[in-house]
Amino acid sequence: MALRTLNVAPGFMRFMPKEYQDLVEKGPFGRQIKLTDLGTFKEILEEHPMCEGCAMAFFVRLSLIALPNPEHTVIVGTAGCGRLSLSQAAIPFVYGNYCDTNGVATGIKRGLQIRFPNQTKDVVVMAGDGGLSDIGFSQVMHSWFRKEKFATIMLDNEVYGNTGGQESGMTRQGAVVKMAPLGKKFEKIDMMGLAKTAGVAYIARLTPTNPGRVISTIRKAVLVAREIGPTYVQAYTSCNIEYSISPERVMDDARQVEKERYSFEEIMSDEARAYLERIEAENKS
Amino acid sequence: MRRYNIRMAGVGGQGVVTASHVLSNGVILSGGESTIVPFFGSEKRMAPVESYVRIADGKLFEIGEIIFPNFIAIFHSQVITHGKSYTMPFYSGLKDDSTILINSEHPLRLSVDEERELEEKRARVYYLPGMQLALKHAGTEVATNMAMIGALAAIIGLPDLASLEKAVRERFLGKGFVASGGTASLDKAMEKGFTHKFELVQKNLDAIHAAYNYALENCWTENCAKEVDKVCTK
Amino acid sequence: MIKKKPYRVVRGPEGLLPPAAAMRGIVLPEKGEGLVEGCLVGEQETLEVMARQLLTGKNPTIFPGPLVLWAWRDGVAEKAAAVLELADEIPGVRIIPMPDYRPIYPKIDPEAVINPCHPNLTIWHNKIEVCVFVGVHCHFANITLKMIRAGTNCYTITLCHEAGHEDSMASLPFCGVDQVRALTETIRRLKREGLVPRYAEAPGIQLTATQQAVLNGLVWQQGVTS
Amino acid sequence: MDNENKQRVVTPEYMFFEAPRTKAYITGSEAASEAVRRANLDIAIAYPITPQSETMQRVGDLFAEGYLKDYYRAEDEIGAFSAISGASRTGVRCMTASSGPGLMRGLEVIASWPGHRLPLVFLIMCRVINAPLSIQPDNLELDYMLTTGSILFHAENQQDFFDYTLAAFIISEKCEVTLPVAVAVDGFFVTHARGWVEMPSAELKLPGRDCYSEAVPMIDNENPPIRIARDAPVQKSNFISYQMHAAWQQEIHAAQERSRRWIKHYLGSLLEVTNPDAETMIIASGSAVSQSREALRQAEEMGKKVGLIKIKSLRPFPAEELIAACQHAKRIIIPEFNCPGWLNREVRATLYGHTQAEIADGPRVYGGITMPTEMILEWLFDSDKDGQ
Repeated sequence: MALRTLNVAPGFMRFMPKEYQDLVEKGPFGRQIKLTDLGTFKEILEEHPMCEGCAMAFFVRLSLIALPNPEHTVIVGTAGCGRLSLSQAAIPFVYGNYCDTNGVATGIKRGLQIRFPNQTKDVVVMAGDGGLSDIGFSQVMHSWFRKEKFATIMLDNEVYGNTGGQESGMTRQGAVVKMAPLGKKFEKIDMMGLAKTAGVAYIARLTPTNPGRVISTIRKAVLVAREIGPTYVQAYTSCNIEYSISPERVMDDARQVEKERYSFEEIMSDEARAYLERIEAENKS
Repeated sequence: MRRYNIRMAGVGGQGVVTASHVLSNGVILSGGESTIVPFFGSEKRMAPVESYVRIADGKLFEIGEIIFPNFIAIFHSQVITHGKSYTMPFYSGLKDDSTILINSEHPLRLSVDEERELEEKRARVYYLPGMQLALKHAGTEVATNMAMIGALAAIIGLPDLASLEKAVRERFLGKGFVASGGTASLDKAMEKGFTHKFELVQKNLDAIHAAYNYALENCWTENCAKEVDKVCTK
Repeated sequence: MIKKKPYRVVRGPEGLLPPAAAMRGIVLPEKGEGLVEGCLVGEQETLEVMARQLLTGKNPTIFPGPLVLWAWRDGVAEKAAAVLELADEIPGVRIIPMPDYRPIYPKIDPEAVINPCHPNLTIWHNKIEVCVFVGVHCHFANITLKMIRAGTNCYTITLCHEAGHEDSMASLPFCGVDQVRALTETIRRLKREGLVPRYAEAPGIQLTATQQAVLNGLVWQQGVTS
Repeated sequence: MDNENKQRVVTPEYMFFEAPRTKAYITGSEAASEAVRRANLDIAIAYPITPQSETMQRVGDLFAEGYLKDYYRAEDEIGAFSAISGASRTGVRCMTASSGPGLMRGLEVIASWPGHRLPLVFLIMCRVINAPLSIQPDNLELDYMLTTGSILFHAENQQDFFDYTLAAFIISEKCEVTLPVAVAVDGFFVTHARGWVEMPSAELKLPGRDCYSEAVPMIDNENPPIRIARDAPVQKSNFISYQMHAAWQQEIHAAQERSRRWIKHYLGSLLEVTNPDAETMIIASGSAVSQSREALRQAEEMGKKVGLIKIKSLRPFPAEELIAACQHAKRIIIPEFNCPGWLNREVRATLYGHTQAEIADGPRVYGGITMPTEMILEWLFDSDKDGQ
């Protein structure tokens, strides 16, 4: 049904911009895309205004490839670097106020559930560490307590990147950044632990070093959110400007950080595990 | 009252805002009046940046962006060729008999309409090989922004060279100020290219001098330009 | 007592920030009426004005929006066909779509799209002095119309599926297939009655250079500039 | 229970103008929830605060009875108002409610609803803004609401609260309007007090929201463009004109203007005048109107004729109507339930250059005090009271 919104009215194709012609003819909509298909299809996100070599931009791009049904997905974001790319993506993107991602996503998920009881609609929150762990903390936690069925993906660059490098709750202890002139006094907020306490069905932590893993993790998070309950993915997406990482060293840094303190971790409920196993079995048969 | 409303436009990373601060501070040091206000969006990579400098030999009251400039300084050709300008076309709002200084070794190809409109406004358009001068005299294109304000100072006669030099020293050797989010990291990148800060300052001054002289040699100063105009109209 | 002159919505440029016409007392037409420069007139009179402007104005352009570009529900294909039929009757007309409303990075190609974030780039670049909006959601049509009136001399025409637009110079509300066809018929009649179109020699629809390049397979990817 | 499906959908015109009405003696909170029962509402999101809670509790009961499809208690006002904005974006009919401090907490969100073009209904049960803490009625929060871009009605009594709320859903969703509609009522004086309310049958309901006939696309992946970033972050940039934000703001106010036609259609007018030819006029909104009606009656007994202008719609403000209604006025007083006197300011700004009348700077009560009719009468006939 939704693919009708990608059906150019008869006679108008020749007036359409090239990128839309490509999206219609070679977009990822209505079919399963794999990492190895890269280069053979028109991606949801291409041009974007983020900094050269930005790990976050790369991670967002991979996340969009991972969406199991992009034609039925809504992304919710907020102030921060991530939305610079998300607003360029060929997917409905909601950019509300400060702190409101998980409240807005709750309303969207429930509204869509009312209007389309027979069509699964995926809602994905994609926002930064400041947006989710500081100003949006209350709404994130309560959406988890309420067991709202959408995925929350934290683009954790450990700093307020878009406002010029101020301390966030996810900044490492001791780091000297703006508004922490003597170094951050307290530890990085344990959002993984909080997610576990809140009963989040699928929780994962990762870096963008392994694109295949990024895609499978995001896909799992979106699928579990559909059927089981809230999911949370926390991704290290360094700010190479504020942490002075040269563009060509961004992935080296991610590998190093992954080794030292940001290892891949996946926590899921028994129900989520059983569901994912069932899907895998279905896909194989 | 002599009064300049200068709109500086460039792209992120060029030091447009830094240059505008140095120029404005130079005017203050020379005893004139000046205000400066920068604007930049939150997109970053090669994104448009504008800074507005007001200069006068009397009191200034206005604030905000300059919508009707009488001097435009274009730090990067992409402002024109790629539309990296907050206002389109790049000379929108330009007052008659004004000056446009463009950092480009060669004249840019403007559309017929643009050429005509600039002619109607009797705009003086100068192309400064700012990057080439910076490379030659400072050894780095990062000093292009300094070349731009050097030429600008020569054209309008404000501030005097000594005050501008003093402003550069204050900027790099003084307590320093942060113009925008990325400026600190840019400073670091710049410093890496020089053995010490004094060398950095000297190279920046060299770029300013070179561009200042380039403007003089080409008769871009206002009085000189008016003489040329007279000859042309005769 | 303060008395105000009745406000008129005439072509711009109106300056830095002209008022929204609705704030100056311009009201939307009822069914069967149209709005011409802020005055309520009959539907046929509105169509006459639109037809004349489209035939005589410089670089007439149709800006179809998402609601008519995508056959997303029944009836759209028919309306799209009616719009193309209308275009065929306006010699030299161009069709430049407004396929979405997002801010397009790094810059728009004014020969490929018009965008509500910066509509005047397309108007200026193509020197459009008369245009038709059709199938654009009212909010985005309204902000676009305000910016165009502020900064260009373009005569704006709106064929609105809903209640119409005060900020366009000529607006027809509740405009379905029949009304689009009625405009086409009015154009045909004016030509029969001897009105020579400004671009009488031109074939119906002109592709922009970009559209021609895309058609010829010369554009591999749009929006990438470096 | 699926009571909703037992209800019959009727046109708004039938519901408002033709359907037979029966009288009930009910509280303001009951009147609001009775309006909701007939509104074909999809989702309501609640958060408790006195004196609003009772209404949203009753809406919760309606959910339990099957009159609406979803309902929950949010974590706080910001959460409730954010979530309702998400729901509205998907095309369902939605509402929420708050009072004084709760409204202030959610003000960032409230002020963003119009710009995001979100049809929804927001009920305000006015209450003192803390501090010091008080739960008493005082309608200072409406001063903050005046500049949000939202449509704003001020109900006088239980009947108004019922009528305005029901009409609010329909006006909010008109394509050329596409704005939130706030319906305010003075807390306790109306919410917790009983009055007569005439209502159409509970077996009737309004048609559902027709979301594809609105000013913006829905966030549902079912309508174009697929690539929706309808809430574009606007800032100085080369790919977004900064004029866009200016045009966008103008559009909000234009949309408010366009709602006038529908307010007149469904509520009869934006203001009502009693004794239009009187030389002494009272201008009031909300429950101050009821107090003024009594003052009028008492003045009449004294043989003095006084006029009353009841402002029903604060946004859009009935400026032209007010100017016309004050043509004969020689003295105007403006009784209000708030300290700064926001209605006084509105009236003065509107009448400037249009009236010769002296405009008294009051009377006003605040902090939960009731305005006695004696106070209004004193101000009416004692021009020393105007503080000039």
